[in-house]
Amino acid sequence: MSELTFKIIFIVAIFGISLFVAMYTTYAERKLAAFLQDRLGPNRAGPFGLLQPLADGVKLFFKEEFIPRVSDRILFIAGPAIFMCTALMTSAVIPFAPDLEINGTTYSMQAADLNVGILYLFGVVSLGVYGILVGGWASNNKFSLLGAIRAASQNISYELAMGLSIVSLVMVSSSLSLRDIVDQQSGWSWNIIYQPLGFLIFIVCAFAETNRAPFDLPECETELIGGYHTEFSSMKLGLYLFAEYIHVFISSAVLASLYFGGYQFPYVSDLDPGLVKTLLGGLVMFAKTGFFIFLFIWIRWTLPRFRYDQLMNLGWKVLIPLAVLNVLITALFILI
Amino acid sequence: MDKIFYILAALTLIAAFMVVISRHPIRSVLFLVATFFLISAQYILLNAQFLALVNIIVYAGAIMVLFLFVIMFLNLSRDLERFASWMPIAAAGISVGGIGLLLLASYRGAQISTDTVGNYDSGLVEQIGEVLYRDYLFPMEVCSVLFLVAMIGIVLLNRKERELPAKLPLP
Amino acid sequence: MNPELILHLILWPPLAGFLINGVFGARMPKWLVSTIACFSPLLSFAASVAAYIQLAGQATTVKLYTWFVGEGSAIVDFSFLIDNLSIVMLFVVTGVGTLIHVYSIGYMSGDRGFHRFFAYLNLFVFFMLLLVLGSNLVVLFAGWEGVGLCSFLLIGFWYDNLEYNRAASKAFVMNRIGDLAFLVAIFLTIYTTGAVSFADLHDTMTNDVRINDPAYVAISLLFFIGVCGKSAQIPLFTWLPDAMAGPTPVSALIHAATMVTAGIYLIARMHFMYDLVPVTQLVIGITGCLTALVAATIALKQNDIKKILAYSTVSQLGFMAVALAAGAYITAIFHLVTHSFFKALLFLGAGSVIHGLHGEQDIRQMGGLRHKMRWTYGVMLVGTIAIAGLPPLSGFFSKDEILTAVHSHNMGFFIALALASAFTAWYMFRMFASVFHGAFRGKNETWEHVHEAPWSMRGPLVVLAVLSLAGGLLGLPAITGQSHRLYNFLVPAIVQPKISASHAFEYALWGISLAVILTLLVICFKRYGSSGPSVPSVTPSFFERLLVNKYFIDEIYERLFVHPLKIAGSWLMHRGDYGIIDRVVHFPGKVVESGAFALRNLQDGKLSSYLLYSVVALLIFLTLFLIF
Amino acid sequence: MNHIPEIIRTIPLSHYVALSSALFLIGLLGVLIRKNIIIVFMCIEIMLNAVNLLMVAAASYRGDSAGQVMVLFTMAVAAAEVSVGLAIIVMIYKNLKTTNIDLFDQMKG
Repeated sequence: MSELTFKIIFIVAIFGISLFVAMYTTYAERKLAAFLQDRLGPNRAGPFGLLQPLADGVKLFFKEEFIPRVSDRILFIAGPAIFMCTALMTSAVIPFAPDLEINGTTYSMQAADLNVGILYLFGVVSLGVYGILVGGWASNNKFSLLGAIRAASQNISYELAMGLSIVSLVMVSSSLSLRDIVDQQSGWSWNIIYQPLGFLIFIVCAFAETNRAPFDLPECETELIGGYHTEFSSMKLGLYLFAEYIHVFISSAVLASLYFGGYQFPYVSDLDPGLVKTLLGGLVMFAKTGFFIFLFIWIRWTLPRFRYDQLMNLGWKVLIPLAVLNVLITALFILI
Repeated sequence: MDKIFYILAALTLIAAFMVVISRHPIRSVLFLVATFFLISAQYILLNAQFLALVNIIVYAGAIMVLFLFVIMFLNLSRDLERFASWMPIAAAGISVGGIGLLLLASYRGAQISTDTVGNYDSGLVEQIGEVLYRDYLFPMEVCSVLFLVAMIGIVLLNRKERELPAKLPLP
Repeated sequence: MNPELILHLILWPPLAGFLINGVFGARMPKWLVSTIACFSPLLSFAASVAAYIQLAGQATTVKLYTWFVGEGSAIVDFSFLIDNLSIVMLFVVTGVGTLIHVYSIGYMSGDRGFHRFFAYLNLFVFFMLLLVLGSNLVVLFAGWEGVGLCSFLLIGFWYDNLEYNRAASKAFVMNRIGDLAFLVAIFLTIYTTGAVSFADLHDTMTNDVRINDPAYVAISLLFFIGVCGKSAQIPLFTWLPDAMAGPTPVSALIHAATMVTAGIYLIARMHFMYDLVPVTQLVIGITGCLTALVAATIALKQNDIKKILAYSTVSQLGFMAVALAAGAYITAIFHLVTHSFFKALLFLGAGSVIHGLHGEQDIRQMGGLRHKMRWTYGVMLVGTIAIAGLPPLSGFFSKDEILTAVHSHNMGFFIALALASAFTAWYMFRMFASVFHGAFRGKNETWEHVHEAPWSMRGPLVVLAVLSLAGGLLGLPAITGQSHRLYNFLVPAIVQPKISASHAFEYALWGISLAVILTLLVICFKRYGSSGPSVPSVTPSFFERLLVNKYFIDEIYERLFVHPLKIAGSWLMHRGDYGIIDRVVHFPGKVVESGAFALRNLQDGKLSSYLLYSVVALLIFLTLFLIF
Repeated sequence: MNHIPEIIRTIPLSHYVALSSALFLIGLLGVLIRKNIIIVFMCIEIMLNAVNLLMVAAASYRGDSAGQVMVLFTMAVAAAEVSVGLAIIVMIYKNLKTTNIDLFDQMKG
């Protein structure tokens, strides 16, 4: 199996896993929400309602394809597509498991080991805004446009604090490659120990970047009906919703890799490279990711939504100064 | 494999040209984003990965979002713009053609060295960082001052004028 | 003290006073302005005393730096000469100057331009010192022009009066005529002798004695035209009576005591040259005699108190000029000094009268003021007798000396001057009697408010009165058995034989003049003492009309010079200026303007056009870059 | 990832020069013929990028990081320029209610 073939297979697999995880995140979300609200949740399709996501997908596919007459057709279709693409592109630099060595060839469990992986993450995440902006604007609807503009300004604002929190992380690890960063955190020496404040800032920003509650103002139903996807129906809406869950998954994976050691875990780190280690490492990685997904859902159903000015104040007046402070403290520690 | 370059170059030029001829501002913006992506791809081909990503983050992620923002904000899409009348277009064509000819002429006369230095790492972040912080520290600081000034300038530009009371209170 | 320090102390305080008062005066209290203004000439006076003590008898040249090197070899230094002549002039300028400054505090106290006035006054003193101290013609000329400027500024001091501005302009323009001649004379001097400092000129001219050398004649005549302008000789004297538009202290300081005598000083300074040119001396003599006579006769019929004094000044300057013509330079300086005392006294006294009468200058509206202004009356009496020439006051001795000198020189001059001095006595007594005797002829409410001047004005008057009384002691004639102090003092600076005459002539002269003056005194008091100057008769005689209208000189000048000049000027303006020069000058402007109008369309304010222009510019630059 | 550049090296630098020149000219054309000032502004960005591309290519061929640093500065300045420029455009729009460049005719001296 040549490297290229493996790469292609791996990328397809990652896409599949992403979609699968996202699919079942919706299920988990509904189940958990039901649990938190003392309900049963979906339980008809399949055992425990496990087939519910499939049913939803089928439903979305068969819904009427509706494109408003006054909208910009091409962009109206391009919007969700861009959003989905950018969401899926993110996973390219995430190392999902330790390298696998079979018969002397090394198979990297990572689509692309960019030496500027974090920057790539950033670039692609910032592109996600286009999907929302284009879709929201193309709808030719006041609420959609407002939602889109909210989303864009929210993303841009929180990107700054996020970037600054990562700057201090990079200062500690002195590498921009995600693989390097994960490799450095063998055993228990996770970055969360060195960067607690950075982690806090990052996770808050991650919530805002994924437009999840308590920062889901762009799609705030009470104010903007449905925000940027008000006019969307059928699978285009499905793409928007789905991409959001992919964002959740990727964010969780990134959080796990950056601050919680990724596939690193005591005992697992000490294993010799091989199939066992790769499998165990992958398991560890997905366990941590699952924990963060759970955290995302938990918080969504626990905390009330912010007001828009509160959101902006938090971003510009609290998180950014805190992140700068964090950079300074980190620099101080590095100097000492 | 070197076809990649030519394909990318052709796409870049087409995208850039579409920016110019699109009558819809939003499409112009999107084509411009595409142009930037393609240019970033060229950077990656040139092994300037850091710059490629910075290009995407800065241009595609920030600058173009600003453009998009402003266009949406001003809601310019309502009136599709008509191009300039033939006189300016002719003038523009002549001057652009002239500059093109000049560039061609100077390109003919120029000696572009074809020998390359085998330092493939020059585009890596470590190298750039070293050069930036060793040789160009002061310009970088100046850049940060520039940003500060720009920020203050924008805040001042868009500050709402304090409205004067319609009537002065009588003494 | 070394000479340089003394020089600095003399020269700079007035300039400093001018700068301080001129720049900050408006924001300073009046007492500070006047203190600064009065102390700066006082300091110069003190320094002059120091110069007298330290440097008398030796000519000291202080060179500050080389100003410029003229064409050829004439090196013009910014240097100063302190010899006995300049010391005498220093005393006059700074002494009388200080007194007039003090007087001005009272006189100008109510004026809006208080600080401006003192600033100008200080500036005048500075330039006068420059003039007096300059060791070469160029520095002297700088001072000469400077005092002219100050004179202009001070005549037009009350600039909101158009008439005064005209007077100022007239003075300035007439002085320009003289100054032009002066300047040409300097150029000629440098051209012919290659020297510009007095010492060098003296050496050159005394080594190479050429009587009536054409070049010297030309130079001396040109200098004399300059002197005519500055010292108000015929034909350039008409500005001086008009200059009375300025405040009275100005008339006293500039137009009686100091500036107008600058011409006399210049000729005395250049005496070595004038000794060589009898032709010019004759011209000066005739001019001086004419001036003395004409001005004295005009003064007979004037009714403005200051105008009378102004014509009197012109007349006295004529006396000095004649003395110079007779080669009696020291006598001229002697008269200059005494004249500065009594004429300043008279002007200041007149100022006191005007002050007391709230601006009234017409002697027909005065009379009987001796009852209300005792001090002024006293000092004016001293001044009047001094100028009229009663012994033993200063005027008597100096005028007597002039007459003596002229008598041995030229009989015609002597007769003219004798006549002029008789007229002098007449118009002075007429004025004095009209002002102070008889009954008051003005309005009753004016009489109510007539008051004596404040002490700041009275003080200088008294000092000047004492000087006028005792000034004659400087130069007692030989028959008194005393030595002539001024002569002895000035002889190192001015080489000149002692004036001497037979005792019989002297006694005769004394006797006659005393008799004539006393007779005139009695007649005048009889005639004007009670009723003042007579109302002009209905059918005035030819002479009367001539005198009242000042010989129609202004009108003649108007017809002879101003009018043709105006016609020629307007013709040239229309034909020459507008017709030729303006067209020539405007042509390039028109070209540029029309070009600019064409190019202006490029600047249509459109952003799009500008973008295109910048691209075109890029094209052009690239092309140039490629070609070269 | 070093094998891609090695292949690319077979392309002469002059082709990059041609590409960026063409890009530059397209940007210039856009600047001159478009009337919407925002588009004009975007075309200026194209021109900037053309220059950047050439600089990166040259730096890469020469193996000199300094050229890339310069590009970094260009980007920084461009970002500042765009933000200020857009703010000005918004202000102009507020006052004139247009972004048509031909109607900005108040720049007469």
